[in-house]
Amino acid sequence: MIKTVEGARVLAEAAVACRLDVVACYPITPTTHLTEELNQFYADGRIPEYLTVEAEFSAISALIGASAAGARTFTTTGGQGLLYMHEPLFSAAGMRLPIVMLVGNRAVSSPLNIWNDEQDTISQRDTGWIQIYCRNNQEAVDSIPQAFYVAEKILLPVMVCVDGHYLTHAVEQVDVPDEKLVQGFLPPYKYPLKLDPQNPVSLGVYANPTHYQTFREDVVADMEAAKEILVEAGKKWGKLTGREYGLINAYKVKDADRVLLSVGSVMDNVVMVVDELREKGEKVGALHLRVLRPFPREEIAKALEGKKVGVIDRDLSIGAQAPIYLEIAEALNGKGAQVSSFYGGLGGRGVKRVHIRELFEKLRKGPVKQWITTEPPKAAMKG
Amino acid sequence: MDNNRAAQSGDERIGMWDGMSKQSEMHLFAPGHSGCPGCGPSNVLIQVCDTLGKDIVVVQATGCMEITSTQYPQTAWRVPYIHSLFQNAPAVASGVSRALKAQGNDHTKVVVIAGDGSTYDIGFGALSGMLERGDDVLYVCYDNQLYANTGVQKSGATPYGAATTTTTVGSVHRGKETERKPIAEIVAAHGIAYVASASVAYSADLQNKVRKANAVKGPSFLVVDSPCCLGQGFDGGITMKVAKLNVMSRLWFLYEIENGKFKLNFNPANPKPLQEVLGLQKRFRHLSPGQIEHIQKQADASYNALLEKAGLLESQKSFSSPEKPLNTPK
Amino acid sequence: MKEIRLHGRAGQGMVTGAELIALAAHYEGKHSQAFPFFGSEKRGPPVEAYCRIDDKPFLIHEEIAQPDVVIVGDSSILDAVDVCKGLRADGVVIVNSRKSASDLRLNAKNVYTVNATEVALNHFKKLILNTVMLGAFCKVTGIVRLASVQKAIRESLSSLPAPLIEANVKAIEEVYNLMACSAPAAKAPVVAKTGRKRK
Amino acid sequence: MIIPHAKPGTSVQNITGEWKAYMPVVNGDKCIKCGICQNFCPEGIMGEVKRIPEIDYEYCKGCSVCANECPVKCIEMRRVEQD
Repeated sequence: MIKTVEGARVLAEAAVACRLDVVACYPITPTTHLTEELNQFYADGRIPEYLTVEAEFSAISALIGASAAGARTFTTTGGQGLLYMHEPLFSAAGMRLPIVMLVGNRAVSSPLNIWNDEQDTISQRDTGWIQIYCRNNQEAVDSIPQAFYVAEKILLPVMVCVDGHYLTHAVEQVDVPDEKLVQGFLPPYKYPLKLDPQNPVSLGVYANPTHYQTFREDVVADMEAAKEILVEAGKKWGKLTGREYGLINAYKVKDADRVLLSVGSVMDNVVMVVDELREKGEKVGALHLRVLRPFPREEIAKALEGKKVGVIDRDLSIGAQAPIYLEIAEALNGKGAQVSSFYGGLGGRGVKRVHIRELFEKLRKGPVKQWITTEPPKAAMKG
Repeated sequence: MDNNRAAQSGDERIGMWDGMSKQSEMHLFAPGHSGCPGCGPSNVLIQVCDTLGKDIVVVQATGCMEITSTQYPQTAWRVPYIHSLFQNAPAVASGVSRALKAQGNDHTKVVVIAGDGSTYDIGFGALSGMLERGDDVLYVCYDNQLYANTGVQKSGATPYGAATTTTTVGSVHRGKETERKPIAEIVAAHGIAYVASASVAYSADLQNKVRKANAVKGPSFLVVDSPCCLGQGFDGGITMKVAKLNVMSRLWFLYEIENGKFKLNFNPANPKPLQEVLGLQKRFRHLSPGQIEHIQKQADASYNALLEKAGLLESQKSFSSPEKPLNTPK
Repeated sequence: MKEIRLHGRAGQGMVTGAELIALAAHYEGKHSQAFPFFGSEKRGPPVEAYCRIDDKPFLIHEEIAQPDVVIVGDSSILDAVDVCKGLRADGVVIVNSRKSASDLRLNAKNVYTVNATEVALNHFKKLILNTVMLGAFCKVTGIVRLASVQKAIRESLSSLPAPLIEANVKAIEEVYNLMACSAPAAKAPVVAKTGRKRK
Repeated sequence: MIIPHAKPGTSVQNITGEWKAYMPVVNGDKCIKCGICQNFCPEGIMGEVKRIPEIDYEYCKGCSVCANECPVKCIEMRRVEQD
């Protein structure tokens, strides 16, 4: 039913509707309200186990154990917290454990900043976790059950990425799926090699050079195979709720000559500007990269062939080109497309509609690579 | 109650002190920080820094006192200061102290100032490592028994029964179901020379312990009860009253552990009724009679254990054993 | 689309105020969004919160730069914060102050003042200013109806003790009646749509 | 090249005195100069111990710790005249 509710709090409802067994959380802005709401569900008996761990490193570590023991597991973090999970993130993926985590995107230290950009999850794109980005709280609520569906079918953990502040703290109308609907969508969780005295297998083994790469090749192959399952989940969810999801969301792209592409809530602002400019007859479009891992190369190539494309990176790869731009440029190599890179909106500056209008203008000429949302920096930096 | 204004007679005051008024120039922790009105931890910082003086380097963990004191381009600190992350202050401090030593500086004291979240939980591993290495660092934990900066979640220092946003009150669970970590005893078990438990409201005792800890060559540790009005649910004006009542009702003890030997600084022989201090705080409003009884039993048990460790139990008075020689050379 | 920016000090309830307006608008079948300034959980420093209301769904995730309405709960922030920044030409400013609108010398044409602090202190021990300011907001702008805000108060503040909830409901009505000017006629409510289709 | 840092004591530029709705007023005659208020002030702006407190209202947040802790009750909290 449609509620007017804060993003972080309603995400707890969506998670609990998936019938969680074990939750382990450490509080951090911007996802503290979700951590707190989950604890209220635990206090009222709706979640069997809730560990108040002493650090994010231990949140994932606890869920590695719980998931391997057959429990459906969930946690949430953001910014520094996600970075402090870096080592166990690799371990969870390598051990093929279908943990689902809601990440509230937040800038990374130093300097310390609690506001929004996507440096945290982008920096974890190589860990083997599937990454789903959400444009708004409706997509976030819809993506959690789908995340469990995919994770538990392909046995790879999933990060659902939601912009801190702009989404986690936004109170807006969200159609909240109830437990009955979610239980119809999501089969119960059965981990094939559960830690069980009746079947005492060893998990998380040590592999020598002969075997190690074989496991990594298998993870790479299954990450690719996950694309199909993500689309399957999105279609199945569409039948139940009327809201279908895919790997990408192309809005008025087909006949567009200029397209802006990014992940997360900035794409909602782009859609509003596309509508504005379309009324003036400009052929512009918006492409939301909903799934970053596995990276939908073929879908990107098909959708953007021959177009002028601007990639908005609210993240950095210091010493290299912007991360999402690099992957989009590679996917469009030889496709007659002209790809520009716009990076900025960091630490809460955001990319607003006024900036987006400028970016569409810049695409007329292109290709360009430049900062966006640059205030008069040098003066401010004197300090 | 001499607040021992920082000893800096005669030295030049380039930029270190520029305040807007005489009062605003007095302390090594300047006004203008954004702690809540009536903030216990803010007062601890003023007392600790003034007692230690200027020849220190402060290493801070992320937390309320870090966020409220160092918002670029301003800082309330008038001493050298470094903050890196939430969980690595003890490691950073070890690095600073070794670097000073390598440059022949054996007088500047490295002081970690951290909250209970970073001390009891996320930074506990790094703390234990520092203690085992014997680094010359004075560690002060301002203990407000919760994660205040992120909006009142439970920490390892949160007392049994207390409601926080991650030990919520519901129909099945009602507040925290486990005891606080006995951090002073755990730290002392590392065999370090000086550990003490103090309170923001007992200034003379606190400042005396800061001086003793400062004199130790090697690690020393203070945990200071510094109630948080916003998180514990009372008006900022009664922060010191709550702190005093905590000690008077055996919910917080003033003692020292010097080379493993316990010394009680204040003996709450006839404690105040628990209800007086619990009743002041929203975080305890939901307590059932059973939970209050549990807290009372725990308080008395802790008190007796402390008396025993300090050799003050009646039974021990008749034949108290002579001072045992130290086994670890310090 | 109507965009509202609330100003005050942390702990005075301005963030909750934005949420109450958004909830009230939802009851009237409109699409709404609220989100707060964002900082760590401290009492005292100036904060702001945002609220958007429209008849059709909107997809905007950014702060409000050109508000139609500015609500100032604590006038002591006026010299620290430029509350009229970006205000639309016909924008409205409502300030909790005992001074007259002209004395405040704000660069805005339509400025209304109300002594909300006094009403608040009659009803609540602490300086909670959101509900009292929303009374003035409903009266001056008519963007949402008083009854909808009172319903939002009862529903979203349900965890508060009942007498405090009723005090809020009474306080908002008191300020609503206190405000001299009359509210422009509120448009007839639109029946809430069932599912909300996102493009 | 910019190293993120701040110069010592610059927080004095942040005038927190505007936060208060109530302000402490000292009745010097009754004051016994015990230093408790100076010691307990979370902003450290009540002047020297062993002297009658001189409050710097630019920074006082009106928390009332001093008024509550004064053993002779010579500090009274008064409503700040908001304009």
